[in-house]
Amino acid sequence: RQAPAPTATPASPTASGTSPGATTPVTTSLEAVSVALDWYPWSNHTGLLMARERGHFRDVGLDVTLEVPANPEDVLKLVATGRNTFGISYQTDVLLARAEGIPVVSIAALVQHPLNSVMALEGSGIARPRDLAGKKVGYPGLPSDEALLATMLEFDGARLDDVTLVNVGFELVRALLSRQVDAVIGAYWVHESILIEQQGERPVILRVEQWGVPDFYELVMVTSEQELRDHAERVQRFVRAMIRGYQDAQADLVAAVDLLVREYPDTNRALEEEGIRRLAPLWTEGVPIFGWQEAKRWTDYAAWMQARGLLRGEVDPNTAFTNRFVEAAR
Amino acid sequence: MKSAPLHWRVELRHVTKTFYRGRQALTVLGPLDLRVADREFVGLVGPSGCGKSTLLNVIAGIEQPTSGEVWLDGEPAPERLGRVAYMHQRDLLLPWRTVLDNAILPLELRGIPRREAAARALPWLERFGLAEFTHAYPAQLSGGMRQRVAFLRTLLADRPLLLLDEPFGALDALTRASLQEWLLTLWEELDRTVILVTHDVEEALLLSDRVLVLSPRPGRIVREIVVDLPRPRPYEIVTDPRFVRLKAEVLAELRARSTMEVQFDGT
Amino acid sequence: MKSAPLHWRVELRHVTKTFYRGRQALTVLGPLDLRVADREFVGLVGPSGCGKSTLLNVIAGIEQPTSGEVWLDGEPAPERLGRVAYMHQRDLLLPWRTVLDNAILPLELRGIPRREAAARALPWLERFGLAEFTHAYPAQLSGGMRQRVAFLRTLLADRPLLLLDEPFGALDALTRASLQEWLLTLWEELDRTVILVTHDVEEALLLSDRVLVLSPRPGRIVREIVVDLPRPRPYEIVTDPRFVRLKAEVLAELRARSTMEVQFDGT
Amino acid sequence: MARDRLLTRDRIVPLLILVSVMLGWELATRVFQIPRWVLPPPSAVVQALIRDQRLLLRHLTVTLEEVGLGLTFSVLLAIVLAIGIVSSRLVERSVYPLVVASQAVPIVALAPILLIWFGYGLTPKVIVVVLVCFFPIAVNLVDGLRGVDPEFVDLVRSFGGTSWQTLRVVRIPGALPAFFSGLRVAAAVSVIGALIGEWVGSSAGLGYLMIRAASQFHTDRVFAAVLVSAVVSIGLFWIVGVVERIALPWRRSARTET
Amino acid sequence: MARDRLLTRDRIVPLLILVSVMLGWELATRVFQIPRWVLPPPSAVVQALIRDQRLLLRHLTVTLEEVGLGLTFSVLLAIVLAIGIVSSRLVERSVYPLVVASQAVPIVALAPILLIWFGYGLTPKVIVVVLVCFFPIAVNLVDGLRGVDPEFVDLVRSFGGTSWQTLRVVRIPGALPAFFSGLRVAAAVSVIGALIGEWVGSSAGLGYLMIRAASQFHTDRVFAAVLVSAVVSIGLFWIVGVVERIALPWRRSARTET
Ligand SMILES: Nc1ncnc2c1ncn2[C@@H]1O[C@H](COP(=O)(O)OP(=O)(O)OP(=O)(O)O)[C@@H](O)[C@H]1O
Ligand SMILES: Nc1ncnc2c1ncn2[C@@H]1O[C@H](COP(=O)(O)OP(=O)(O)OP(=O)(O)O)[C@@H](O)[C@H]1O
Ligand SMILES: [Mg+2]
Ligand SMILES: [Mg+2]
Repeated sequence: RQAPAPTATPASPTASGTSPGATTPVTTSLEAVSVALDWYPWSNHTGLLMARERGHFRDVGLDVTLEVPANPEDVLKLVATGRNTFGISYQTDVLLARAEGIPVVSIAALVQHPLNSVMALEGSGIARPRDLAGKKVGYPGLPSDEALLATMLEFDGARLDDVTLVNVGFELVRALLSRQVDAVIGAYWVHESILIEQQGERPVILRVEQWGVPDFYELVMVTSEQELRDHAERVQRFVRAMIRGYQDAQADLVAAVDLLVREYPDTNRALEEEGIRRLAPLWTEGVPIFGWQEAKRWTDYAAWMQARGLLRGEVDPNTAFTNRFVEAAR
Repeated sequence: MKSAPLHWRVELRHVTKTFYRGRQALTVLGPLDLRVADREFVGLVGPSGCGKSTLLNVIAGIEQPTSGEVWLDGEPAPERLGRVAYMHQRDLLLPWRTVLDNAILPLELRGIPRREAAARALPWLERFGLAEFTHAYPAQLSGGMRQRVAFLRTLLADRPLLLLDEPFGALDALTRASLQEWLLTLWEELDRTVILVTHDVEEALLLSDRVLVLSPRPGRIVREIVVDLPRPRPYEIVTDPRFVRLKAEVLAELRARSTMEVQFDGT
Repeated sequence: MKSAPLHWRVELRHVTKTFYRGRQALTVLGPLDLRVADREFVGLVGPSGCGKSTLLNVIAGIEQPTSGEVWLDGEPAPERLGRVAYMHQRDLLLPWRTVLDNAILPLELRGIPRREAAARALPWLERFGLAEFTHAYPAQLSGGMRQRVAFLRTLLADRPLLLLDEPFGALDALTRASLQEWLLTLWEELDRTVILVTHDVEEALLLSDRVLVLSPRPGRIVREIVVDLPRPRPYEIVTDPRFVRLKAEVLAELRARSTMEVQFDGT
Repeated sequence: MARDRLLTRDRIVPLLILVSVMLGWELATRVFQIPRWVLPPPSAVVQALIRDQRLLLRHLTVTLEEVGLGLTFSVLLAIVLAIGIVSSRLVERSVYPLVVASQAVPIVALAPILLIWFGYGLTPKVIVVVLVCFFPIAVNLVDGLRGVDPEFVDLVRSFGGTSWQTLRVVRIPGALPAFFSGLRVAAAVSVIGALIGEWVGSSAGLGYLMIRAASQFHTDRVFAAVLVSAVVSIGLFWIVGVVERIALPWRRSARTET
Repeated sequence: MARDRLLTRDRIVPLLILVSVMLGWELATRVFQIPRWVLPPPSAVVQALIRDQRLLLRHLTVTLEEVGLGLTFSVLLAIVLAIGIVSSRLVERSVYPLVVASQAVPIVALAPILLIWFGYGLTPKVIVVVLVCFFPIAVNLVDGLRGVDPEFVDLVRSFGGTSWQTLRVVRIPGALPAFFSGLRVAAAVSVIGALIGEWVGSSAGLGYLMIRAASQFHTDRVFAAVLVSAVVSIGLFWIVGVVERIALPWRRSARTET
């Protein structure tokens, strides 16, 4: 059976509990849409929270629910089947998914650069990729991280074979802190790095785009091709309100974090305060407007993925994204 | 008192039964022909392990004969479960049921409402000296009490044919006598047919119209003794010369075929 | 043949036993005093449910008396498990053990190697007519065969005091006679003391030095009958006037106290 | 009297053991300097428990609902399956393997399907709980239904009982002890079933709380939530025991029948 | 003769059912156009199975090793625990709650501890398998050891048997059927235990393969791995049944004793 219609967003058991949606009274004129988040709420979601809090979504007639699926990869499936109207995913995953025939399209870049990075602890003697030779590098077991590391190593005159990759699952930081590994890849330099600092250690960060990996968009907002065909206008309204939300957040980072903590009381405030300070600039760095995507970034990154064997089959990177909503929202 | 049978209640035609232990075959019931008339009271005696219980199992339909046929009421009865009331040698009281609920099991299986069934069973429990234990579980009963409950359960099944496998083995002389009386009353007044397995030759002779002696395994009928004593037979009849003769006859028949010699010589 | 006892093998001092069902108390063993001399053979008869098995349980140490004391060999024996060989009323064969392994259980528990234990048990299995079933499981045996295995197991326990609860109830007259002989032989040659519970008054009188009659629940000793018949006692002794008198005496005693009237009048 | 003293000892000593386990753990974290983000000392966990009590309580309610519904459906499903399996060789051969196979399907494969078909609501969590819990009940029930003394079955058959009656009168009562063993296992693992279920997209529940707290290095809160889950598990396990004792009065009364 | 025909029918019909389940699934995916990246049709899964057979086989070996070791330790642990629990009220009251509590500890809380104490080798996976598997065995064993006919216990005691002998001669043999019920459950869930264990960090095994395949949207490969896991589960479950039949010959021979 096909998935139920996307409008039939299920009532979350906690709609009246922690879910922020309940605080805004829902009028009948509002259209319900949902966003599948990439991960549990963190500072990168403050733009959406702001847009809701300040009524931007309501102004465009949308009632937005935020939902967190189990696996980041599932976001794209959920969006493609219409279970969620929108979703936050990764440029890598969008390309991979399209290669497998999953009809999703990126409608806005949420972060203009990679956040994924190599992290080591100060004092480990690791300052550049080639220093990793002979060391243990922890990673979440994903092929894309292997490719990133390989590129960085080769760019710095070493090879992937020189390091010992250790799949540490989702315990990147703990593996690093406990010295089970000498470095990790797969952690965000605006998030995990702060966790490390909070434990009284100082991280060394090697950003991937500085070591030979083509610059890419860490996180993108996606929707399905179907949605684009049938409800382009709704997508437009969503993007417009979302952009205003991120602008509001960027304008008042303290309010943004306040909002996050208010809606999700179990948030680590200190972590997010510092995180948003590092992250917010990346929302618009080097682009005229929030959300803008360069075709070249998509083609270069796709080419890199193909070269690294991550991407099999033909994928046209130019169909994987669209700027028309961001452009129209300008 | 008994009229000539209109048909045979039970008819075994050349029945044999073989068990298999692994590849080893064990024939426990030799070819055996048996006819029991309606309203007849037949006693069955034979050495331990000769196949008496197996025979009752076969008649009840719990086991199928390896060869031969079982007829009930003048017709072949390949499926005959539920047509006879069978009291197994082990009491087989369900441990999770109280005395009352064990007793009324056959009524319950026939769809009789519990109230009605209980009303029917309670006077019997009283008579059998079990009134105080109506709501006790089997684990709280003595061996003889368990046997009485099992006997009552069989009576309540209310079938024309009763198969009783050592129904009074665990009872003292008096309780036994009392239950024997009940059994006879039932048999006479309610037109039952009874096949009684017992080790007590006196019991067999006291109660039966006919006593069949089985050979050691594989069990066959080696002797049929018609008990031509008048009824009712008071217990004192055991000293009657005719009774003594019949008893001696049965015992002699059993002794003649015994595989187990009485060994007085040597430990 | 029997010399005067040096001490009492078993001595019950004012023993009572009460069971509780929920809040309801049920006294099953009235105050009871009992002394059994060394090498004595004591028969115990009483109506069903009067507490005979409970009494043996108390002597064996499986149950503790509610009040009173049990002495063994002239000393108080608050912990007396393992000091007697007890044949329970139910056969209690372990279903996962073969006949042989069930029989040698008490030897195994005493740490005797299996080979040796088997060597000791096998001739007995032969004598008891069980040789063919040495490696059969209990589920493959007839009721009487099970009882024989349980009896053998008790004999192999090799204790000076034997408690037997209806050891021959499921056996035909001949097998029973044969096992009775074995029991007597053992008792005489190996200096055992025996307490035998039985419903068969003849059996009690044939075997015992002394027969104790228990009252209905709560069981007390209401009559002690010394069987002053010479041994060995052939089966024919049952017609001996002295025997007949003793038997009548026991039965009368039982009848006098019976709670269960023989009801011929009314169904 | 001696009995009373014994009972008290029986209560005090385990408490002492529990306390010494706690103390040992506390000491170990200090002596070996186990970082709090690995294993917080019990003192920290208890502190977190008190500090976050309202938070924990709110999420606990959600988890309890999932557990309650899940266990209920598990029992129903297990009963239907077990009866089908023992009643029909056909069902056994065709359905039982699928039932076993269901225990090998990991959440990774299941999560997207559950989310797409059932959304983010209560349903997928309950399904996960059922998936975790029905199996031990079903297996025990099948074995229990089959394991009754065949003579009891013969008895009912000899009274003309149908196979349905045999089931009702002999097999089911005889299988109850096994059923309760299975239910005990199910009760104990139901909580983790809900935690896993909550991992499949949720915004509340102890599992949600744990993942979030873990990702933020609030390890004390993680363990506070674990503690709450453990108490729930023990509680459910204990409740099953009580229900069993009530449902099987004949087992209590069982003693030396002679 | 009739028996033979029946046996054949008994084999053919389930096969037919399996085939029709497969066909139904295949059809459903086509008719309802369920995308293959949600639930691939069986044809695609089988294709992936054939295509990736060597890959699957390699990872299967790893998982099997974890499962084998885990099950072995589970049995040992369960036996020790169960005997302790039934032998001593003290152990019961102090250890049993902890045993139950262990079933409520989710992998989120456990992962860091496993990681730091045991690294990324075989050990943490085996530990996770044990954690998942020992419990149903232990609970069933405890209930089985307790559930034996008390008269059998009295029998051994009356022969002077020690409580250790009672255990060996009566309780353990009497508990075997329950033990096998528990083992059956454990065998079926052992595979998922290994998959979860691998999820904590590994470089091989079916669980590792699944996560990687899922991250690359190779849903057919995920389901091929699930299929392999399911077959392993069914196989282990079946093996327990065979071992049981061999270990309990008396149960096979049990029929109407009269
Ligand atoms: N399931 C079985 N498998 C193998 N042999 C069996 C089975 N059931 C009974 N037997 C054998 O069949 C024979 C006859 O058994 P049965 O129970 O009919 O004897 P019986 O005449 O009732 O003896 P008893 O008087 O001792 O009760 C015995 O030798 C027994 O061992
Ligand atoms: N565990 C128990 N709980 C309650 N009552 C019990 C329990 N065990 C035995 N009784 C009762 O104690 C009484 C005596 O039982 P016991 O088994 O000793 O009788 P018995 O003399 O051996 O009878 P029988 O000749 O029928 O075997 C019976 O009324 C029985 O119901
Ligand atoms: Mg018999
Ligand atoms: Mg008794």
